[in-house]
Amino acid sequence: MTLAVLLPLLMAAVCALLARPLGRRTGYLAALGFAPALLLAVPLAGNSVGVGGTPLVQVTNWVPELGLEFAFRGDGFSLLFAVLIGVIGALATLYSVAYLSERERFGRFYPFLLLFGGSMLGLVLSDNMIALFAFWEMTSVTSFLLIGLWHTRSEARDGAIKAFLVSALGGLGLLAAVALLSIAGDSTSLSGLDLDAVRASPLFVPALLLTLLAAFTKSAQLPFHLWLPTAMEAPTPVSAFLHSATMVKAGVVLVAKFGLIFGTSALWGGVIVPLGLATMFWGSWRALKQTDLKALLAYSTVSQLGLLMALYGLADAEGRFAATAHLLNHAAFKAALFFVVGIIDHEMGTRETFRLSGLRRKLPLTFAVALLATLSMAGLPPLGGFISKELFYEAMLHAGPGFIAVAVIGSALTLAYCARLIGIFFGDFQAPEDDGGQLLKPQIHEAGPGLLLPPALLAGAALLFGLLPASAEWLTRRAGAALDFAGHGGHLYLWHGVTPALLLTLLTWGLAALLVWQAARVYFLQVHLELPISSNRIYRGVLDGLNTLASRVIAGTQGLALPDQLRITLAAAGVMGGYAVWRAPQVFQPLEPLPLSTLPIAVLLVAGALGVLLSRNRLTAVILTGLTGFGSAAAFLTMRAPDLALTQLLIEAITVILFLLVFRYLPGFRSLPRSRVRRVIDVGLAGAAGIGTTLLILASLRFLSPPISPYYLENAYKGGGGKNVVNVILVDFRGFDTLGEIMVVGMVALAVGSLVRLGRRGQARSETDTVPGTPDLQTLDLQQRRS
Amino acid sequence: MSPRRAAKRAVKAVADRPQPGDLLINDPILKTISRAAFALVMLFALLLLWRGHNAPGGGFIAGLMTVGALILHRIANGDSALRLDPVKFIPWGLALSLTTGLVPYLLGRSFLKSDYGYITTALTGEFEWATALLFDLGVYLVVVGAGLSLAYALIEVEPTELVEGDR
Amino acid sequence: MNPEVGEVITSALPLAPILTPLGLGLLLLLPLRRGWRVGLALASALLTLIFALLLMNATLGGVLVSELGGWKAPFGIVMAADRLGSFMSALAALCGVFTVWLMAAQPDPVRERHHSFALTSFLFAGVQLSFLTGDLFNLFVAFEVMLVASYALAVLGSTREQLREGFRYIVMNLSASALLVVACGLAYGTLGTLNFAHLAQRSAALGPNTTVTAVGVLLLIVFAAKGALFPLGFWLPGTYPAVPHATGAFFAAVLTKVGLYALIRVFTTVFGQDPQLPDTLLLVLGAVTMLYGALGALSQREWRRILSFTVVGSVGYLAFGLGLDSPDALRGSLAYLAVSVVVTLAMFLIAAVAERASGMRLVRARGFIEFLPLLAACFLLCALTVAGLPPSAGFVAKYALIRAGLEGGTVLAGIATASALISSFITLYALLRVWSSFFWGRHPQGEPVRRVRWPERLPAYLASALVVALAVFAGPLLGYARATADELGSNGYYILGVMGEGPLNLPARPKGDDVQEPEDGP
Amino acid sequence: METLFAVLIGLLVAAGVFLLLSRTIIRVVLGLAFIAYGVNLAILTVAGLRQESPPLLTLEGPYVDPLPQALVLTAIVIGFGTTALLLTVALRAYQVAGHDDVAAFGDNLARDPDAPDGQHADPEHLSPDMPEAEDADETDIQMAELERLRRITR
Repeated sequence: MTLAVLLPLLMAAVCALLARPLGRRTGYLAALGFAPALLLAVPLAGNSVGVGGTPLVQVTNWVPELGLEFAFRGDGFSLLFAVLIGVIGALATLYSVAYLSERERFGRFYPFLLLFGGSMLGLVLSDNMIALFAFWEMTSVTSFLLIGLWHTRSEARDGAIKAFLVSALGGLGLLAAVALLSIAGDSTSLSGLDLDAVRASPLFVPALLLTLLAAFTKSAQLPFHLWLPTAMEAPTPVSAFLHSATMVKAGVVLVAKFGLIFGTSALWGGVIVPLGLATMFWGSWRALKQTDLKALLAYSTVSQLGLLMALYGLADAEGRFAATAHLLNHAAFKAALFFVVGIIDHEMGTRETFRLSGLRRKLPLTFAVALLATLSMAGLPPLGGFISKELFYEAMLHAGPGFIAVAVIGSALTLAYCARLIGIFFGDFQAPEDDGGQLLKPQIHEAGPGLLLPPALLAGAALLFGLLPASAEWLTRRAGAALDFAGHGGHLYLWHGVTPALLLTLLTWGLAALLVWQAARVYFLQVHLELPISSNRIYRGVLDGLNTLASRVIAGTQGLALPDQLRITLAAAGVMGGYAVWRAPQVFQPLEPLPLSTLPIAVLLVAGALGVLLSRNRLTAVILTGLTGFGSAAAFLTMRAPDLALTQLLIEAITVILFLLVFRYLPGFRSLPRSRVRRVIDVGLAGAAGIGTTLLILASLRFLSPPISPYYLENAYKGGGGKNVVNVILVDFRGFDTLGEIMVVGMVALAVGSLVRLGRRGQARSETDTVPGTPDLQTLDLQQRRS
Repeated sequence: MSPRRAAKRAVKAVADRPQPGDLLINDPILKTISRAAFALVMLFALLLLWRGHNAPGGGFIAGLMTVGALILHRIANGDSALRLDPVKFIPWGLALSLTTGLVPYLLGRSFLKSDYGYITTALTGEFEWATALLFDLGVYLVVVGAGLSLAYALIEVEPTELVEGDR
Repeated sequence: MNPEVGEVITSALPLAPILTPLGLGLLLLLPLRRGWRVGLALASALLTLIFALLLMNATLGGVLVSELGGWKAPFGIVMAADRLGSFMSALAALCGVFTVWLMAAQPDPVRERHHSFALTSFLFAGVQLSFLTGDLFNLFVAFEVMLVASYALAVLGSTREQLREGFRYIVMNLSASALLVVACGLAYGTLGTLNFAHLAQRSAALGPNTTVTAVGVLLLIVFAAKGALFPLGFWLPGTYPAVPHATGAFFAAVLTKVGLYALIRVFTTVFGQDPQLPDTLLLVLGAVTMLYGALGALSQREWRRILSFTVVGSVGYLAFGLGLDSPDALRGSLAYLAVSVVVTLAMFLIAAVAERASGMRLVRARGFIEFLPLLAACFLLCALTVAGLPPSAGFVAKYALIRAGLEGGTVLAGIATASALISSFITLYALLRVWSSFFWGRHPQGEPVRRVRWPERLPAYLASALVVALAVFAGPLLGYARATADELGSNGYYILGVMGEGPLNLPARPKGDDVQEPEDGP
Repeated sequence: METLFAVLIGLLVAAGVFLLLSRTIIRVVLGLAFIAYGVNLAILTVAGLRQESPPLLTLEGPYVDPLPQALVLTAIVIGFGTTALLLTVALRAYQVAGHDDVAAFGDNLARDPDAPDGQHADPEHLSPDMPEAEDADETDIQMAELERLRRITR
């Protein structure tokens, strides 16, 4: 199993490397990548795994710390699915060899396809929930690449992004759900979860809802179905692969597997079944409206997925049995139909229904294949689709009359769009023309075997499932043990007597006949009946909203001028620091008699500070700043720090000189006006900072532990050979600080040198600046000044 | 052109051609006084450096004092008393300080492990030497170099220069 | 090797990654030819990396302490390397190698003449010192060395954008530095010491103490500002795109992480006694910052501006992880830290190639998947890593964080987790748009596609390969992170490693006359 | 004495913060200088102010705590360096901008990406998503299809 997952991934690398010399033949190599998946049919066929036997388990560790391992568990259901993926993957790959044009980038197409196939295999086989999530998202990523393969078309780009975003949204849900489950159930493996603990946990409902979000987005349920039709921008073989058995079925797999955990809750079925049926109805209604055959199939997929969801959502043995049977049928007929549409597109140059008619004369073989597949999709005997549709009705009979009604209407619509699909083969043949009346293809002939064989095989399977229901049942039963319906006694029959389900089928046919008969009216109705909201609009609205929000938020913060940003920063720091100060108990020192000597210092400091605030003259300002500096030098002296006083004094002198040097070029020491609000804020912030500092200092004067400094006093002379302890600390005890400090000073000198010398006209315009793109500062300056 | 030569030329250029807005006070009395004061201050600075280990002073203070003296000299006389580009002091000073630390480190002892001792010569009497003094000398050099090159760089700024034609 | 030599080496090792760039950086100030300079800088970066890796290996056995000047902790400054410090040191050294490489590959004669190589080397030294120092005030000095080097590099070249953003950068960081000095002073005033281990010992002896907590919160503000947490980090998104590619890559990958490292160090090792208040603050800041970074990335249209905002977002994630304050969360944060450093580096290197190839800073060149398919693959991989999607290492780390957040159980933790999920979605959207408008689409006729030489491209590819390697070896990475988190969780480990066993004897305050004439001269 | 200095330091910091929030570039620089004064005094103050001898072993003890003094000295010198750097950057920024109004330095990160300046991420199409069939001018197709259906079912 590990090999089955790994080989496509490895083969992807091989294909990427060999694509250039091999050209389109890379496809044969790629098809080989699916071989191990096909080999999984061997254990599946053996009774040991399929029906109640112990599942195959293979574990490869990845991150044991998190319980993240590649634990592949081959039970009946996952193996069945893996084989399905292998079959359709291989067929799609072979089909694409004939389908793709010579100019296609094979070096990208096949690797992407293989990566996708490998991820999907990993997804269905994973027992470890985190690995399952990993593969889940990898299918999103690779399908993004596949949908966007023809990236020069904007529709392809948008479709790809839409598909990715929608499924990533669900992915987030799944991630959270997996985390919640692993917390509640104390295991990261699906089979190892403590189900009782999970069900008793308060995390149960959130996990359930998040899982559903994931399943609904991936499987295109309302209202997340929007990505699936636009995903049709992918090449047709990709669509056939993604939308028949793989990508979209991931959500179904999730519901099937997790249904064993969540199924006991009424919420589970209560959400899934109505939503699934609604999706079924809406998908088929929309499918009936489409003129593009591929879009029609896309909506039909939405509809069929709704049906599958609803069945699995019932979370009982009957529903699971029916769903699994239909899963097989759907995979067969849907892939076949996509292939058929691909053939039509390939041979006729268009897939618009109104340009096509009477194709059965020109493409008889294609017609035969299409007919079989369509009949199966329509749920008509004697094909597989009919049998599973019957089971669907049987299951819905227990759900309630409202559900039955929706199911019948949905099925009737399905029949109707199947009729439209097959309609293009009937009538008189007309060579398709484009809008200007030009023929799209001069020569029209039947497709070659490379294109025909894959759909023919699948259509044959659909026929087999119908004529020989035991074959389908045999396959369905494989999943019985894994999905907990082994005990279900139902069987697949073409004819199982006159049952309520049969009556419903007859009703469906009648309704469908009406719909086909009144096709033009129905279409007219559809065109004019538009809902005011659609999920596409919501999607666009959300993205637009996000963009607007983003630019507003950034403009309102990052776009502010420096003082405003400082205000925000200081306010935030003030709130945090204020809280800290408030929590620290205040210790107010008893007022000691102040030594008179400190009074001049206080005067000096205060005068300097206030003076600078008020001064309007640059010389005064600098002198007053210097005054404050001298004040603090004097303060250092009273604090018994002669070195500091000297240093401060000298630094002050030099700083004043530097300031004066710079002031020669500055336009005076003006104070630009602040708005009234800003002034109030500034005074508040300054006051808060001052008071906060004062309080913080007072609060910290607690000397909780004795300082370590006596050591320095004792050892300065003994160990450092100096009597100026401060200096000994600087050059010896804490010499490394000093080294860092002189580095700082040195670097400042280098930086100032370069600042002064660089940037003159014609100098130092390096690469980054010659790159255009930044809009001119000037305009912005003006804009800001105006406001 | 290397930055050194550029700087040197710039220093000369400023000295040769006094420019408007330059801090050049060409007063002969001031010149004389400043020379005398300069010599005194320099001596005092060296003393501070020397005594720093035992009395207030040390590399920083001495360096700053030297910087002050040299800037005053430059302002008063219009040319630098140093014939060297002060930027050069920085790497040498840093290297000196680093080396005093590095030598014991490379010898397998702690980085910056200091050592001191006494040498008695007939001339000076007991004479204390300390590797910390070398470290402090490095500090002194860096401070002098950095302070001077800061000031000189700012003196050099062209007053009306706009970097790019913003206005 | 005899044990004494081994001992000398282990005690010397924590200094080696600091002194190498420092010493060789000094040599870079000499007027050398470019070839020599490049060689020297590269050798210095590589040597630093080797020392850092050796150190990382050595710290597996315990805390390595290097006493400077031969003075024992807490009296002298010590370099103390535990798993966390040496791990960060190795990451930074790794980024350093790439930075120097790209600097060498993109000649910039003007800046080089003004010592860009030497300044970069000093920057490395400052960063290494920040990671390895065991002293609070020395941490301030280390920050200053690092920051002044970064100020110098930020304005080196004096372009309009550099000066404007550089001024903002310097003003904001200087304000934060002032606060850091105050916090150091307060820490000394209340606890009487500056050594991390000694501070930790004393604060543990005191038990939960509000004054100590207040000092802790001050440090939190400082480091949050240095780490660019919203709303304290307005300086970041404008500054990083304004500098040359190589420098910008290092700034983005490492500098904010220094602030985060300091947060981890201070709040796990030192001030862990009263965690509730800092945790709450970190959770709030983290939750807001993640969203802010994601929205910022969405709002921008230039390569490195988008990426700068993703850096902000990643810082938010880390703060979130720290604020959860559980061993699992710390483990996740450490793993995320490593991933974030490497992927940010890779992203900025990719942006460098992209900007050079398209000749513009805007992300709208279109169609480059046809010209640079490998770069596209690297970008996609890194984008997935940044957004935290499988199969990347970012996913593993993010999962660890999300799980820890959900396990936290409090409402605030829940909100922060939701914010983490939403912001990763928005980030994904922003990066997908980059992909769609740079790599996809039809390249307009006539617009040039410049050839980017291989020495410039190779770092981007190699860094992306490292991102892959992180994903493949996510198991060992998480294992290392767990061991580190355990080590940090029992802070006695660090204290014991630095302070040794036995009580600390403080001498009485000397009277002065007893040392007047020492009998025991040397 | 500590109380007095605490108040004085508060004043210095308040003045510094008020200056820091100014629009004039040089006042911003001076503001940081004032904050630095306050900070330096604060370190000494919180370590306790005593009327004892300076830490020079040539004098009689007891001595005041020498360590904060060393820290402050380092901080002063670093502060000097950074102030000088900031001063030069301020000067150059002024020369670049042509004015000394910090508030008008401008910041183009704030640009509204949807402003009509041709800076869209993907100029080939502006909306994030192409309108789907239900919204677009696809009436021609729909009419053709309607015709066809009428033709078939008539």
